[in-house]
Amino acid sequence: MNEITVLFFATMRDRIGERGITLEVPEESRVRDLKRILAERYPGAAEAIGITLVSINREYAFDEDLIPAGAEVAMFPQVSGG
Amino acid sequence: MNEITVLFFATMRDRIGERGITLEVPEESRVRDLKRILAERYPGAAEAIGITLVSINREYAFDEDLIPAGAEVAMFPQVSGG
Amino acid sequence: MTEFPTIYSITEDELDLNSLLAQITLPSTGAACVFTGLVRGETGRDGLPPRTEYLEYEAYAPMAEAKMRQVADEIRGRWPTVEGIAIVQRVGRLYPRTPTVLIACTAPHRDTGVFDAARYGIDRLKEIVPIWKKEVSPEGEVWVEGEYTPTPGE
Amino acid sequence: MTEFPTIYSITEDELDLNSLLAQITLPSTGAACVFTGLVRGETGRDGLPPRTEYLEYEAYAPMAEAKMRQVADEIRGRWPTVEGIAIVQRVGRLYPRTPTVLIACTAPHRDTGVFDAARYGIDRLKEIVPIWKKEVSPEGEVWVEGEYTPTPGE
Repeated sequence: MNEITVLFFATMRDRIGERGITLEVPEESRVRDLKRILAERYPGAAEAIGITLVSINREYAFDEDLIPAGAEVAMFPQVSGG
Repeated sequence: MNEITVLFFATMRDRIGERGITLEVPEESRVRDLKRILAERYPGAAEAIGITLVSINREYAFDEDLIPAGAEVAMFPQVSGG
Repeated sequence: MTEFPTIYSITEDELDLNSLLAQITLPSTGAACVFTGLVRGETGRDGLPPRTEYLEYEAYAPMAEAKMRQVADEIRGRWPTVEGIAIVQRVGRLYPRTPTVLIACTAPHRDTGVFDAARYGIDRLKEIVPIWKKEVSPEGEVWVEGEYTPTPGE
Repeated sequence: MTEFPTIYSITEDELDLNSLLAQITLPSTGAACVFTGLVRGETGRDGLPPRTEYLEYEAYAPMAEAKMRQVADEIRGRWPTVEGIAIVQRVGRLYPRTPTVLIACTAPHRDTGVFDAARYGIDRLKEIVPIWKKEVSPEGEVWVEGEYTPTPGE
């Protein structure tokens, strides 16, 4: 298993109810696998998790991307800064 | 005769050697008449006077424009602010 | 070769345009375009309340600063005449009439892209830099929705 | 109808971008484009010395302010969404890296001409506002030549 950190921002933080968590995921997990794990853990946020933006180690990431050990993953809605 | 003020800026001031003068010009004088009067008075600046920009009462003016009594006339090169 | 100054930061402090401009001014600089966004107190935006009490900004700061750096690199790639670049987002609770974000570009002359570069910078910031804002009015709170979905490599 | 703020002045004082921006910000303002020109210490301009010690600016102040007002009116005619406008020229002896002129425009949004309006403002200032500068270097003094001849009605 790989230990990773998952951070939540903006509406994702509101829906998950946490700023961040650490969790263990199987080696070779991809973003889509992590989304499934989180959707099971936070069923009320499942829909939001399905469409969230994701970053791995501060770069945008996509469903097929592998999550390396120790990764800092983040989930957040489309950005609205400025 | 009409008394008017003539101001000189930038290279025109350098050539005329004055910041401004008051002088009397015949009624109904136009800009071209004033240029001729000044070119006679400042022969070393005659060429510059021929091509100077002119304003009357703070609006751009041209050779055919009449100079009203009490006018504030100015002569200066093309602008280079900024 | 001169190293061109690049400033990028997420801050809770007031944006100081004078200081930021000075920090990206070189002896060869003749022109600067500074864009700022400000909190609108009267919005009239669709689906949002007409009066804003304040906006609450948050950022994923380390990623935001990395993406600001990327925006600056993109600007330099497109407008090689740009010298200094500053990209700063203020976060926290910001009231109407307050500057919230600044994109500034300097160059030797005004006619080689400094306006377009700043414009590009704010457009890209609003696409890829992870910052969010919530609009708070007497009627309640609404997260402002972004519109852009980054693609791989962004 | 709100009266939109218009600032135009010739000044010997340092340009304060923060203060000027605040003066043209309304509750409905969401975007500002601030252009500044600065004294270049390293010019490489044709026929001028490569290093500038300082520029000496002078203006025909009352006409300059009237023409700045005209530039502001022209901007409002072309970009009716522009709210506040500031046009300020600093005069006197100005050293490299110093902001000399500022054109700032505010509007509710960034996408309705605020960049183009500021750009137009500086272009027009350099055409019709009676200001001149002399470049002083170790080699001597050279008046910078303007290029534009106003036509009747300008």
